[in-house]
Amino acid sequence: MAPALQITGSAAVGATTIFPPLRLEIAAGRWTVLLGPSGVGKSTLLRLVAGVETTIAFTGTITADDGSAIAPRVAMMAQSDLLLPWLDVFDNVTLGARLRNEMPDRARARAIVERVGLTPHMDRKPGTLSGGQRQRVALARTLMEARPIILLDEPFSALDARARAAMQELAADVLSDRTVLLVTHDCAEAARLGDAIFIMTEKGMDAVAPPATAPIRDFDASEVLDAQGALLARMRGAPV
Amino acid sequence: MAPALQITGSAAVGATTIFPPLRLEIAAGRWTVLLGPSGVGKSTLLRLVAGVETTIAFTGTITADDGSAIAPRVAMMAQSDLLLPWLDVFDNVTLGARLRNEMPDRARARAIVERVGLTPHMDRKPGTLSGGQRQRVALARTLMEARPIILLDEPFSALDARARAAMQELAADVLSDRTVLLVTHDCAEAARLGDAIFIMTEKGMDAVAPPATAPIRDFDASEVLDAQGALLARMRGAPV
Amino acid sequence: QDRMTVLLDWFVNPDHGPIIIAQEQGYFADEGLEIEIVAPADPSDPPKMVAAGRADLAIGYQPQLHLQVHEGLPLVRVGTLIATPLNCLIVLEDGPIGAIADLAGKTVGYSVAGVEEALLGSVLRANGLTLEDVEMVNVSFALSTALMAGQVDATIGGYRNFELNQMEIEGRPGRCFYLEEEGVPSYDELVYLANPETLDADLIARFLAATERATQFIVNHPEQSWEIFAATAPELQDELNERAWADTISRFALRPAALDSGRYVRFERFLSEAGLIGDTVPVSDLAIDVGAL
Amino acid sequence: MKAARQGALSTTLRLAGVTVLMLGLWQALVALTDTPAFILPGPLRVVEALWTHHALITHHALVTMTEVLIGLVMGASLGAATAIVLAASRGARALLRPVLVFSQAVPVFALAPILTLWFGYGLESKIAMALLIIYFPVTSAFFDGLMRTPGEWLEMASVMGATPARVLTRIRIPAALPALASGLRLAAVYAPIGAIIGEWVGASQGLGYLMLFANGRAMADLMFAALVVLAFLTLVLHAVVDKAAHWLVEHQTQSPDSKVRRIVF
Amino acid sequence: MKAARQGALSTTLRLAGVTVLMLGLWQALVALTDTPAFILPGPLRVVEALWTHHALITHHALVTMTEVLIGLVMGASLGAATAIVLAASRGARALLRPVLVFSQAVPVFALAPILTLWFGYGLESKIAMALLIIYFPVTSAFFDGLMRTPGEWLEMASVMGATPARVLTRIRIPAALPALASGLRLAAVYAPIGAIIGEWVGASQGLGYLMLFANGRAMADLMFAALVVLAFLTLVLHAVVDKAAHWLVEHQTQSPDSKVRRIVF
Ligand SMILES: Nc1ncnc2c1ncn2[C@@H]1O[C@H](COP(=O)(O)OP(=O)(O)OP(=O)(O)O)[C@@H](O)[C@H]1O
Ligand SMILES: Nc1ncnc2c1ncn2[C@@H]1O[C@H](COP(=O)(O)OP(=O)(O)OP(=O)(O)O)[C@@H](O)[C@H]1O
Ligand SMILES: [Mg+2]
Ligand SMILES: [Mg+2]
Repeated sequence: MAPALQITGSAAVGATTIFPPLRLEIAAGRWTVLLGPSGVGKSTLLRLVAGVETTIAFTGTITADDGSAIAPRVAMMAQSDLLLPWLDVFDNVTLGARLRNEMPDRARARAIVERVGLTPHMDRKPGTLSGGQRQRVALARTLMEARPIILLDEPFSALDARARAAMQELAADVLSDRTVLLVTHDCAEAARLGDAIFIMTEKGMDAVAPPATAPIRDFDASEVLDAQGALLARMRGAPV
Repeated sequence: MAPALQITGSAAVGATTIFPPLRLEIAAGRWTVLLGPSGVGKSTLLRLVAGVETTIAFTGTITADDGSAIAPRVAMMAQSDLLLPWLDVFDNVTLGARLRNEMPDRARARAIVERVGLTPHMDRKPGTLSGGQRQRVALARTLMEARPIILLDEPFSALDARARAAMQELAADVLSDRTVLLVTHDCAEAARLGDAIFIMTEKGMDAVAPPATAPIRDFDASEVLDAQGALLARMRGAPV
Repeated sequence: QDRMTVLLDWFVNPDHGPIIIAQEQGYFADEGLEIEIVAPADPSDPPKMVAAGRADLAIGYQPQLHLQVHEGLPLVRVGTLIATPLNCLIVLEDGPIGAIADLAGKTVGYSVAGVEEALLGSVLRANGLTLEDVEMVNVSFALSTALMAGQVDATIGGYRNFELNQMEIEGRPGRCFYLEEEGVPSYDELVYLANPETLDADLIARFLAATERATQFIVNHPEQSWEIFAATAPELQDELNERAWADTISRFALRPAALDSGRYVRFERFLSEAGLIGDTVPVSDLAIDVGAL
Repeated sequence: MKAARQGALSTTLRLAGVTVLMLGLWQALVALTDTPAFILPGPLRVVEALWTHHALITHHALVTMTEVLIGLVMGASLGAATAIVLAASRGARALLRPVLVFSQAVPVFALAPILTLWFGYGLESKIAMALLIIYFPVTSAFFDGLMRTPGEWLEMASVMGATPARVLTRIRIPAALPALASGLRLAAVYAPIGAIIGEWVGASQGLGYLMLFANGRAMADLMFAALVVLAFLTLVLHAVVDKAAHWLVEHQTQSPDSKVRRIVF
Repeated sequence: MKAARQGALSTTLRLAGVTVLMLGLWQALVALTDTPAFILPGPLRVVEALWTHHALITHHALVTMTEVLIGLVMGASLGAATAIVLAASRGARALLRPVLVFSQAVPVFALAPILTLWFGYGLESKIAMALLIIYFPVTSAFFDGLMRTPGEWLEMASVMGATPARVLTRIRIPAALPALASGLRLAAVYAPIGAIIGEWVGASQGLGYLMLFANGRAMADLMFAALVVLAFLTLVLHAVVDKAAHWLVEHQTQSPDSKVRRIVF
């Protein structure tokens, strides 16, 4: 059901290259993790897949292996939380259904809010939530979208280690069988979650071998720590 | 010149406790790192020190050891970047001086922008910057403030490993001799930068021993990795 | 050359013939006067401006003058421009109102609040009705249109030389009931007003002398005077003004400076009886003959 | 409860203070510019007239107030509805917006005879006038707000597969409420003027009629008494709408926005 | 260049379309409601009058345009300045705001004799009237914007030790520019009305004079011809101010805000 995606092409604004010609294969129903230095174009890539990028021009193709359109099958969690300040936590979480003129699945929403640990804050407006709480609301809102393709842009960046681990497990659970593209700066996260791991650089896209076990992995399993170390070394600029 | 700070008290909104009575000693001219689960009140604590918290009531005292007022000697980098969308990178970085009706130190601003790696983007408006680039602009703006007390609320959360390391080094360099209170979720960061490390929990404030060497430490020194491991274990909920 | 400012009561129209002709023919200049003519849009303004010292002369209405003097405005009539009433009670010629008595239960529109009620009341009383029998609506300056459109059944305040012609041109001729034939004491429709405390009798006498000469010219040369008048502004050159001009000539005061004290006494008493003013005041408080000063 | 009562008290006190201040200014203006009383009477004389004619003024004020309230509610509703239609459809924007500006460019006074022809000299034509005069500020302010929805929210909605109607009702309208509030505050000030103009065009009741009447009788003090009552009613209306607008905005959001108000005011 | 020219062309085409549409509506209205020509003449008669009197109308239109432009510039400047003063000082707010509302509550028409007494019958009193009428929308909209600065920015500024003046000039004013733009768009529509009312109060030139004059003579076609010209001038003024307002807002920010406009329009 969840398609594989293929991205081939380059992006530019006027004469400025945002990223050079590159090729990215995203396996169906798997977690593909994207790492890369700040400003290299990761968020742009996600926005191009979701079909919302309007200022940056993409030359190339973004296709699903089943040939259908991608945009209508996408759910995206952007880098900023985009909560609506006038809706409380519950209403923000169920926003998607409301916007589509559907009945929100209230029971499921309550369950997800419970799992992101915000049940006590269900009726609060986002203006009074902490940074990490807001991020969890945005995550819950994205998890509510039953879409085959999920794009996550640094979804756990504002969370402490414990909450981060819990949210990773929650996402892995809820999004099993979906095609997930996760952008992160956390090498441990990449090592833990990735079925495939790519590092995007100014020169192009490099594939990195993920740990041999299947995700979601234990964060202190030795192969995960090894993979994390290797990723860190590459990201920090050690010779490839 | 930079004072030591002492915080004693509790915070509440109406009948809701935000954090229980706690006590935090912040050494003069040192980096104090604060870890803690999301929503425990770290940002609130920083905002109370800066004197900008208006909705959450604090019962207790926040004092400097030299007895002078704290608020006028504070520079703060908040959890969101707060860039002004109509100013370009350079003008955002020099905003403080302009707001105080002073001549901005243009040479220093240029040097700092160079060190956060944004010289090529000097004339761009924040609307077109990537998340990590925006965070670096906010960092540069904070570093421009020559204040003795510096409050940093997850200042490196949107950065990749390499940029993060570089920004930590930059901050440690520019802010040497200042009293710094750093909130972070990154245990490696805490282990690398902290002269003192505290974990804030729902129950109060726990001090954690930092590595024996002086910061800023090498990220793969064994005592740093050990400290990081110990912090991670505690943060993830291993028995204290 | 002495300078004077004269405020008209309203935009330039044939009622102001003597002033315009005197200006165009150079009669003012002959009297050593340089006259600035200002046309306001609200007729209730000019008397106030003269009372406040903003101008030397204003054109006003005799009925209004009585009220203004009683309200304490420093004003006095120093000359007459139109020596008969122009006001009339107008109905549609082919409408249902054949006689004033038919107005029972009907709506009457008026434009300048003040004495219209008293005038109408007196007309109605002379025909066996009272003010209670009609509804009065202030229709501002849309007198003819309100009547032609059937929004009101009659209007008071429209001029016999103007509104009547206007309605005829529009194809809805009106019929006028002349107030002075229906129990209202005759009065001067348009008079020159000045501030009694500051007026310069000599200047005003010279002004009136020039307009008197102009009036004689108009009466003697109706066609030529129309040409001169119409040439002063393009917006005046139309059929309505031409017809109004002809109808107005006979209404100009031939002796603008002359004062008929009896008119002012009678009208003062009329207003007092109508309850619009309290005790009557002597004529000298209302009108003067500048030549006698 | 107590806080609310105290708030009301302090508002009353402030209003009283402002009233005194304005009376003082007025007296000073009269004295300094040496304006004669038949053009601008001093406050004392006007207060006297207020007292003498209070029954008359109350009667006419009630008439005007009715017109104003009905006109305000209808004009605000119509204006808000128009803004939503304009914001919802590009086609409506292309066609309707110039028509709207055009319609506003025609001074209502000029339309007065037409309005009275269609609506008569009763309440309707004044309501129509008040409605017409506030319709545009409300439409204009709300429309501007609706067109300023942050792009990221719209992008999010489009990724979520939102229907345009829902984007409007769930995102754009709530986000534009502060702008609507701004328009409503303006409308509160303009609605009475609309009603007055309506009365000037043709009426036998209302404060506007009373003013014309007093003006014709050269009773400057009565005219200014009516004016003062009108201004006072407007002030009250503005205060009420201001409170309602605050509530509208506060009620829907506990965002940083609302925090500011608390800090800055 | 080319794009701009094309844009101008399409705007012209659209305006032409809208004009035709409105003429049609007008004709339909006249026909349907059976309104007599002396109250609302059909468009054809008005076009005829436009042609017959074009020299006369042009002359008076130029006079009105001068008053409008001067009034607009002065009113917008004064309004913006007042909003800034109000936003800057709590004291000014407490005292001045009610005075402002009060002053607006007094219909300008009622002030006419006072204004003519003080300013005479020349250009000044018309400019004063246009100024008075646009002063409030500009003040009100800009002030509302100034009071809506996101609290986080203000907090940041206070931590930075900002002077209140600098917070105003560097943060609050730039952040409120979209609101000011909103007010200016309103002002563009109201300024001509102000000038017209000024002319009604006393003038011997200008479109307002021409209208009253034509009205007094029941020359409905000339009156509506003047009205059409006035409406057209207003439309042009609104378009120009709209462009300028866009520029004002776009120029200062490349924020998501400006992106939206590109998407939504
Ligand atoms: N007005 C309010 N009413 C009730 N609770 C509030 C209010 N404002 C803040 N809080 C709560 O105060 C707590 C502390 O928030 P704070 O932003 O300080 O957390 P934090 O430790 O910085 O978390 P994070 O790591 O997620 O940024 C949160 O649980 C938040 O929900
Ligand atoms: N309008 C524009 N003009 C020029 N450059 C732009 C424009 N918009 C975006 N960019 C640049 O495109 C690059 C890619 O941005 P993007 O947000 O995709 O980066 P990212 O990889 O997500 O970075 P981060 O990790 O910091 O979020 C950045 O360097 C940004 O400055
Ligand atoms: Mg990004
Ligand atoms: Mg926080």
